[in-house]
Amino acid sequence: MIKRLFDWLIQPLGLIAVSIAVLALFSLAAYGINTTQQPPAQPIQFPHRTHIAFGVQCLYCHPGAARGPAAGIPSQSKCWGCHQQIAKTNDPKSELRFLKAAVESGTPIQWIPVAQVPDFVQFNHRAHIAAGKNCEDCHGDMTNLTLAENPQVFNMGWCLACHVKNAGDDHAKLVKLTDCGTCHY
Amino acid sequence: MIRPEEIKMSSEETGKWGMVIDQDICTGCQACVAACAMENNVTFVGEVDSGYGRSMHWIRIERFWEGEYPEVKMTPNQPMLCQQCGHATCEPVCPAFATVHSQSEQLNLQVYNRCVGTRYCANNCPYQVRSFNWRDYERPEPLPNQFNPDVTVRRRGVMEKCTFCIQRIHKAQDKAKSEGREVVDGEFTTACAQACPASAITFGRIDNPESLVSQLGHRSHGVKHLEELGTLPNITYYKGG
Amino acid sequence: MSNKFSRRDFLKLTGVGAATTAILTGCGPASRYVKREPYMQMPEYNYNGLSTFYATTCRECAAGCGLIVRTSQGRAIKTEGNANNPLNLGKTCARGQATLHGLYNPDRVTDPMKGDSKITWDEATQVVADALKNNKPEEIAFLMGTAPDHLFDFVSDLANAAGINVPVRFNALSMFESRATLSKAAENLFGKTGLPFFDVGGAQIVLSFGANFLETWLSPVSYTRGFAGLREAQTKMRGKFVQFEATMSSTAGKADEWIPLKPGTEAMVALAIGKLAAEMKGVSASAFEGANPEDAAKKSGIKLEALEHIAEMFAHSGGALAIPGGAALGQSNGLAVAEAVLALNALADNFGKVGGVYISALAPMQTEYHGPASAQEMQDFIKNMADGKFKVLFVHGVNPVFELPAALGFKAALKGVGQVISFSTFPDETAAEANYVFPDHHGLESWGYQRVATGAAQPVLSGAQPVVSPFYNTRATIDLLLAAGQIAGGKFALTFKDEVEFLQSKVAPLMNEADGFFSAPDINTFMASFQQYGGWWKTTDGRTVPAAADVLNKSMSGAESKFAGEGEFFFVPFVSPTLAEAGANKPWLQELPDPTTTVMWNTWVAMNPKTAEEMGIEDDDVVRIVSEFGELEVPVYKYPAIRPDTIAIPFGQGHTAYGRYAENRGVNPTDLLGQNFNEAGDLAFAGVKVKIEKTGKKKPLSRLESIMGVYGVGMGEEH
Amino acid sequence: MSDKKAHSHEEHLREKHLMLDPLPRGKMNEMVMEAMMEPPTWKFWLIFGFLSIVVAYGLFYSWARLIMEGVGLAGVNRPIYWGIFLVNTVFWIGISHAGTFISAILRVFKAEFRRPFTRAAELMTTFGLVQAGFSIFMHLGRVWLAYWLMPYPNQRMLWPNLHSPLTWDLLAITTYLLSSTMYLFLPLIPDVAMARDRSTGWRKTFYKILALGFRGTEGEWAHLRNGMNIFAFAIIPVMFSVHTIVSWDFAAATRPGWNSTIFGPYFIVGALHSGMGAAIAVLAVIRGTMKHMKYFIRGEHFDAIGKLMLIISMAWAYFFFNDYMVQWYGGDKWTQLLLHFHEAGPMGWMWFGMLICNIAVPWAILWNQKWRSTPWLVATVGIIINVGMWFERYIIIPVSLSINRMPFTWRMYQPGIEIPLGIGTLAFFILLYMAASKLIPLIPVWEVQEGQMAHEFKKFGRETVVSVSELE
Repeated sequence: MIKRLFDWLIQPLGLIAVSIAVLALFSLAAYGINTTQQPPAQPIQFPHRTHIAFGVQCLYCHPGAARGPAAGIPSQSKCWGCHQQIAKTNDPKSELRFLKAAVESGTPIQWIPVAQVPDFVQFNHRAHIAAGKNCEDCHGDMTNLTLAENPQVFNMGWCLACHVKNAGDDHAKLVKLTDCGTCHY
Repeated sequence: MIRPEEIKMSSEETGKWGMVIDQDICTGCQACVAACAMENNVTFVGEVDSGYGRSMHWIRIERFWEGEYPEVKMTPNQPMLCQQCGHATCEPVCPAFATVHSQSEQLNLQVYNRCVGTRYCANNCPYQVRSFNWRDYERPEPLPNQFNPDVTVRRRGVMEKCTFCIQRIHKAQDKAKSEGREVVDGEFTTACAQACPASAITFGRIDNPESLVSQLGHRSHGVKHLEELGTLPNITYYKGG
Repeated sequence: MSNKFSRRDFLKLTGVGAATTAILTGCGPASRYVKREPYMQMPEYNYNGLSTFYATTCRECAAGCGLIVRTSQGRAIKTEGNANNPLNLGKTCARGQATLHGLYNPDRVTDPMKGDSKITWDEATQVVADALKNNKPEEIAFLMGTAPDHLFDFVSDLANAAGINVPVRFNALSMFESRATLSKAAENLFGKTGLPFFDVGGAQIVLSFGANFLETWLSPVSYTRGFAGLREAQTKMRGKFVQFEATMSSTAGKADEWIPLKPGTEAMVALAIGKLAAEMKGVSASAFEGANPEDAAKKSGIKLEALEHIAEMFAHSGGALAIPGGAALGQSNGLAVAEAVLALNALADNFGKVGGVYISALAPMQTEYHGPASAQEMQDFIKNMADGKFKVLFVHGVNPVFELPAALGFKAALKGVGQVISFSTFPDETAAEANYVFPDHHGLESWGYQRVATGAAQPVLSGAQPVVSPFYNTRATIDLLLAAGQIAGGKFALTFKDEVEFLQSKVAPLMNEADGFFSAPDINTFMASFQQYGGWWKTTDGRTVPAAADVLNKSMSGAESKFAGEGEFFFVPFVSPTLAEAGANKPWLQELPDPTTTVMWNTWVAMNPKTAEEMGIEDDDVVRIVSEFGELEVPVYKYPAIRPDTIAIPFGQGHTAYGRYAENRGVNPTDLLGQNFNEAGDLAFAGVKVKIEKTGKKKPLSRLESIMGVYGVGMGEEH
Repeated sequence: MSDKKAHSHEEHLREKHLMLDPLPRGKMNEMVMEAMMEPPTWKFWLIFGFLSIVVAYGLFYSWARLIMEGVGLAGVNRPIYWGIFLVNTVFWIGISHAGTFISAILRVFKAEFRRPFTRAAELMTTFGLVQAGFSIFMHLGRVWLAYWLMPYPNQRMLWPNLHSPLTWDLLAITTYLLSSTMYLFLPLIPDVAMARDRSTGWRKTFYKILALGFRGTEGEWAHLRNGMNIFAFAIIPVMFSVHTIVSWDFAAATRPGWNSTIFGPYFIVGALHSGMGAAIAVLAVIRGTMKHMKYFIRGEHFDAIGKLMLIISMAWAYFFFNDYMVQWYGGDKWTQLLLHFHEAGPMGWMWFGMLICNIAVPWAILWNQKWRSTPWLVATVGIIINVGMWFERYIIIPVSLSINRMPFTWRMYQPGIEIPLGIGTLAFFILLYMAASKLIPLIPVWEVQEGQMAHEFKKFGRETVVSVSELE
């Protein structure tokens, strides 16, 4: 039985079948990997670049970054603070209709943060800002982006590379910045 | 050649963070246990597993009996938690470096996400203070709302233990740094010490001779558990009485 | 088949897939991206990722400890003691820590309920309004717990205004504390009602007769601090502590000497010690004249030398203190015990001195001490219920079906009440019997205040405020009563807009009170501070000195107490220090080992190992315990520190309702108790004798301790 | 008369010793081929099917459950963090030792009786190690991350901890598995080449691949001999190191009862003890069930291994006593308590059972040459020794873990899912053996033939003596 199957497999039709199966598996895997690399669908196509072009600072909407661990997503009352005075907000065709609808119905906008670390990593924005890091060092240049995208995967090697570089020759600092307990607890 | 000054004795202060526990005033009320569980997202395991020695307490209060009725006595309650040894036996045996010594905080770290669950560290801990996540213990909604966001929620197959509330250490250090100062003694404390109604637990910097924990630690009759093993524990006990 | 494959199943399957991925990658979150809902409007005092702290009051018992609750993103994360509050000075007990497991308990009552079906709050309000309107005022009764006080004040005001029955308060803790006996004894001896305050911290030798003050008695956190002061060897000599008790409670476990006297001989022993000490001091005290130390020693089972030794310590120590409480008072002669022990303090001449006895400070705005109802008063109340005198019964903050001995018949008497409305936050036994459940907020979601009855030197009013917005569709009972009152109209229509306005009206007089911790020119500023600091208290000592003059000249009775029932064992129920009366539904309290036996998640009966051996009973054997009033089956714990003629069972388990963690777990020892009261009306819960029968069943108890390491079981013959 | 006597003496020796009872090369090859190619009987399929079900349920299904639900399904708890999984790991590694011992050490020392069963013993090594590997992976809390124990460059700058005995263990076992597989394979080449030449169909393809084009030229033989010699010498230290390192998992810990300097040799002797027992049981089964095997495996082999078993049993008894005594005199109160607990505690029956199985039974039976030459009897003793050695590991791991320096945590151990998983590994071991018996020649024909060629009867006057010539 096994031999017959084997014989069938090595004839041309069998070879085609095998290649199709292999290709199908491969493309499935490729698709799977690809989906994990797609940015999530956001409720509003928020144009970061427009806001930056108007001179809005990062910390205006994400003030938590300077104070504590989380930068935070602004509440819609903060959006509304400016947008209620902007005529375009009332344009029913613009993306802003979603904001208007959310504010009027009083439902929070369900944003999906893209810059995130696993929950076993304790990240603190404040310390990084205090150490002289700029937002774009990690989050990339937003001036040309609509939705936020990660310029790189926030993995441990990337964190460590910067930590080691930052510590320089200061041994005490290196110890602190490469200590497991600095981020994992 | 061994030079005598290289041999560390546990009587020397080697650590950074330490604790003094006064067993004479510990009433065994379990407030520390509850406080620890609430602070550190420690799971409860239910009747069957807890009866089989699988409870996850990071701190437990031990008591024994001396004598026979009517001359029976309860030995002083002994809160047992990770001693944050200066020379810990759990650390060298972990094949994955999941339990490592923090050089910056002088604590025994348990890195949950690196743990593969060989449980060698727990076997080798003479104090038996490590607890293992034998299962994914269910905490039905909405109980998880209470989780402390500063502490990782552990899943099955991972070892865990007392951290001396390292999240509080980091928070206090971060706060002090943002204000451009050093952490002040007594500015923060561990969850167990904070809750203890009898104030039997004192926590602080043992490398600072001015701190309360150092002052208390220099009283004459304190003991460190199993120090004959050379583990250099950082918790001093007073039996009192 | 395919139509059965619902969307929910599909989501479940996807969830499994995501979980598998998470496992394989070793990553925590089960999905890659998580939706976040930001605040609609960011509270101005709140920052992302930073915690906000609120001061409030613990509702797990009536002591009134101040809490600071850490909240993050609108969720309560952790409770700590309020360091400002003079009662607990920043400390909490285990129950205070686990209160969050009540707040986020999976088994809360989520909506107003009529039987098993949900109704709206409008309907609920109408139901309450009808109940108030359609019944005669004397047919309306309120049964309330000992916390919170502001609701009690509100209902009292309502009762005053509308002429309905004065609300009755009850709590199992006060029953097991024998609070009524203690205050009655104080009244008899000092001529003034009030709860005695025992300054344990300042004393040099403490004799405690059954007072389990390190567990649940009166104000455990405050008394534990006192105990630490007693032992503190830095500033003074290490104080000594002697406990007289038939079974070693966890308080007695901390004693230097535990004297296992025969239950019922406490008064006799106290008087004997008094007589010996008086002789040593050369004081003549008629109170102790009738005592006979030899006889007392013989009857109580204490060696005469031991009595003399204790008397000598008591007589010659600088700060001697004697405390009556707990099971010593829960006997037919409980009042005599309390008086005899208080008289020892008179002999020690410690009234109003450091390390002595005071009368507790009355809380701010309180003119007189009011205790909760004693069991006997509850029996009268039950009789009224059974006789149909009440057409509607409102129950809040108490679970009498569970907390009162079943033999008193509360559950049956509920049938005599036309309509039972429970305001319980949890589906407890009483709520299960009620016609309606209109859930109040959890304590951490509520406004309010609690008067500190004892434990602090100053008069303290602990303030409560919501630390999180209500998690479920619950409503503050005051708001419900106000709204219903408006509908009912007439005298029921009180003028307050809501609970907060009522609260402000109540605390307003404190604004200008002298010696306040803070004062304020207007009510809004005052309330802001009241919320910020978690209450209001004076900076001066409010304790009063008991009148000592006549105490030693009173005549005291040292007669043995009488026991109900014929069994060969004295029965001592005690409150579980970790669970108490309402902790059983909090999983982490269940998982806390009992301080004495380290048993978790269950009830046990403590038996002396020798007795058990003689009866052929092993650890974990289930025995049937029979009293005159009832019987129950419970596994045995061979407890080395209990009299051979005594058994003890903790109170706290044995729920038939009250959520998944409490239900059908352990037994309720009050099933063995019944109409058996002392002179002060308190339940003589330790005045019952029981029989023990073997059942042949086994139920392994979950212990934290090692039965091998601690008791040497199974370690071979030598160990 | 004397000639006849000499003849009968020769006859007697011939009957007794395989080496003196040569058969023509072609005949012997045929016998081995027949034994292997013999179509499986219904009994074979029945056992095979049954074992497959046991493996499917006991090993794979139970393991999947263990992974999905957590190690809580097993009986481990605080303080017994290691249970039967580790017992089985040590047990299977122990079993695997006899294979190398028989084929490498006996080869190096030129013990001629080894020749017919080196292959069977080496298979035991490899298959035993597979079970050991399974057992240790079952033990892990998060087995899907086990690759973290391997050193590989990664962006986290993280490596396995070289301080940890478990890391040494992993490296040692991997080395051992690789080298023992090679060592199994090298002597197999001439035999599969022989099988290739005598088979058709898929078997021919299979053996063709395995034989690596071996034709039997002098050059090939020389290379093969060299290779085998190198491996035979090199694998001996690997074998000793593996079980020493396994013992260090325990000996390097601070536990009372574990921290013992004698554990290294004690474990090696223990491993040989159980391995010899298992080897002889396997031989008895092969001899009883397969065709022509009574010719290859004779009483003399059981006799020889029986002697070895007796010696090893004595050595084990010595080390056991040594370990016990040294620990007792160490005076550490916890260790003394533990030793007392071993014999008088609730698992005391197992402690005495261990002594009976490991010492009393072998000593009582193996001293007698006649009994020693009785296959079923020696095989039974071998199985009893294995039970005893399993007990020994059980006492060292879960029973000793009951007692530590914190009496408040002492507890007993009640196995749970370890039982189906343990039975699953045993079934898998047998299953692999059964499959192997049908796929590869279990008797190294060339080795037997080589031995027979070296042996001959020589006459010195009236005496006929056996002479063995050096081949290599």
